[in-house]
Amino acid sequence: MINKKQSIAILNSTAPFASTNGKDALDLALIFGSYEQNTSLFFQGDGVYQLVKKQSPDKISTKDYLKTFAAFEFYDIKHIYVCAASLDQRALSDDFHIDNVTVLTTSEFSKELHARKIILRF
Amino acid sequence: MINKKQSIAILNSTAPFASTNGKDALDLALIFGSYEQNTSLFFQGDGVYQLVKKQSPDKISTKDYLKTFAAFEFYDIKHIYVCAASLDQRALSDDFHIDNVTVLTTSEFSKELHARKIILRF
Amino acid sequence: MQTLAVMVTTPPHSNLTTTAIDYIECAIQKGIKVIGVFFYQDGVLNASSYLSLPNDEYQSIKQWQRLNKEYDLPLHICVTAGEKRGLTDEIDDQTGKKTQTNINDAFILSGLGELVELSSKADRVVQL
Amino acid sequence: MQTLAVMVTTPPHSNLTTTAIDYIECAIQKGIKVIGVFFYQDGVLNASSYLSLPNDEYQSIKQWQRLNKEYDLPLHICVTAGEKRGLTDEIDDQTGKKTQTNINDAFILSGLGELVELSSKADRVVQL
Amino acid sequence: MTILHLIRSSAFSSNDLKQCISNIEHYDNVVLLDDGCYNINHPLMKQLQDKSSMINLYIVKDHAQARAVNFDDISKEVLNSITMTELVALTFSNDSVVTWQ
Amino acid sequence: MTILHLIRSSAFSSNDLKQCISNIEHYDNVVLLDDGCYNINHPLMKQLQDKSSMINLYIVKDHAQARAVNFDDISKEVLNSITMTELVALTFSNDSVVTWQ
Repeated sequence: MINKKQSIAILNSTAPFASTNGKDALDLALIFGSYEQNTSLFFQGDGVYQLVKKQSPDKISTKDYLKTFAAFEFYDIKHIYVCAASLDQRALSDDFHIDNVTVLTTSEFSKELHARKIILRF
Repeated sequence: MINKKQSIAILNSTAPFASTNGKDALDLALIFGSYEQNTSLFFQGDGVYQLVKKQSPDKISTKDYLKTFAAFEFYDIKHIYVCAASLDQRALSDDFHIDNVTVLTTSEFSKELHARKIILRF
Repeated sequence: MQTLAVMVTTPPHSNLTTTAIDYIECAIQKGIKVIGVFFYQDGVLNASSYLSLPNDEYQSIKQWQRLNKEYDLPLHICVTAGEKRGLTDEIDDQTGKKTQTNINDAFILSGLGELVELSSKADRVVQL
Repeated sequence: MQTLAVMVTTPPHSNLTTTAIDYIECAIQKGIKVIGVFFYQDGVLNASSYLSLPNDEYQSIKQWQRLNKEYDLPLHICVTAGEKRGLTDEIDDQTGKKTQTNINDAFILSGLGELVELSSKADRVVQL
Repeated sequence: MTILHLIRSSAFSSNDLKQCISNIEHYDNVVLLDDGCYNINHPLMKQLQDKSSMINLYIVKDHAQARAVNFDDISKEVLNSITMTELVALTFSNDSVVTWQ
Repeated sequence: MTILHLIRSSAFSSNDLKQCISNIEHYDNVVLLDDGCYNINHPLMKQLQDKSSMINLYIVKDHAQARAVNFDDISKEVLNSITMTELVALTFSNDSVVTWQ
């Protein structure tokens, strides 16, 4: 039995397709969410590429696991944070393929991360 | 049958222990050498850590594959090149655990690499 | 008693896995209760029963077996990650029968829910 | 006729492997003779016969099998890299008999010497 | 002897592109593919563009589009978009290939 | 809430250390282990040392010695050498752990 709620941060730092990190992190986030743990997703570094709009994974014969991001609300994922500095460095806008993403300064991002009991990074 | 000699560069860019890249590159170099192909080893980036003296892999329960570097001559490895800039960046000296290593400037290193027909990087 | 859960994502042939084994054993010897190790991503390769590392190299698989036996340490491998890497708990040979597993007996095939359970029980979760 | 040999070091579940497959098929269709693919490091995992990728994901293993069949493309997996990752060509079960392999039939277990041979014959060697 | 450089990783995460650049000579060809497409927006891209008179620089179109990497505002004189078949051709028009991944 | 940061990779090859540094707060603990030991000679080390009044910085001795990484000339007030058992203790004296690998 799951006997207590933990606050979990899943920290994404990898671009979506070359490795399975993004998909593996997503699977973890959904399972923690579905067990009603207090789960938040953090995107930093190349992880922010997972949020970019208008990607076409079909062009490289890859399944669009990013579509599942739309289900975060259903899985009770509490927060989705993205690091503003990581976006800036990559010349990316805050126009994401999902809603309810909170863009945080580096300092705010760090403080939110520090508020979690368990942090898993991919 | 091996019907012609090729010039091969094995380019090492990874530190020795965390991944098997160094060992895998070594195995390739020795087999190419033993088949009398014209084989040279190149060390650049974190690959230069493979040449550092006085390492003690036993402290982390790892087999000292670097010892095998002493057999390069026996396996007919033609040249061992290391990038001077990579050493400098890491505050490393040119005091290596094997002899006959040629330290090259970035430009010389690139020119030697360009002289090879096959380049495999680890 | 302090409790610990560990998630291992590195393969048996990496020295990073040696670090994980070393860390876990130090924790146990220090009196920490390690409630389980969850193998995810390439970490599942540690459970392959046909693994054959050269004799003179560090035998991570034997170390995991030893930790499992000596300290009753639960070793969970993620079933999805395992399937992606050729590890399965039922093999149909020509006869169509369920015959053998290619997963070492010291390891238990588990779902991701197991990690949630470990996380909810442990005082600390460490990814190595 | 121009000849090509390819070394693949990425696992079946990485999109980098999809790129390799795409590249090889484009080469063949362009009239290049691909004399062989040599799987090294994590690339050997492509040969696991118990591999099970989710149905809706890219099935690299089926693509390799297809390339092997349609174009007679030789697929060599490095025996040493395979053993480190649980791939073996003889499995001793309780009876001590050599029974089955966990390597897909489309692949051939080869030594590193095979890569030397491919390298000596090919006009170009590409690592993907 | 010219080298075909295959850049498969993001310079925001790894040191591969930087190492590649130190090994580029006159007439070499450089291709951005896979996660290498992200480098379009990396500061090191300027170093590559500065070499554009002495090298040819390419990007694999499908790989860039899959990642929503937009290269429209880079002049075709600096960056050429290619197909996988054209990448195969480049393999044979250069003397050797290095994969930076 | 304090974090124990485990640095397992070389900043000469990867971006992990840089990302870690942007997530360090007062009273956090930072440990160099595995290939993270190489960071002793990386320019980012200065940023870590500059924070030494607000954080504690450690290196796993066996991991450094295995790699012939010499840290003798760094003051113990800045960098503490520890054993694996001491690393376990740090795991519990901080509130959470992040692994940068």
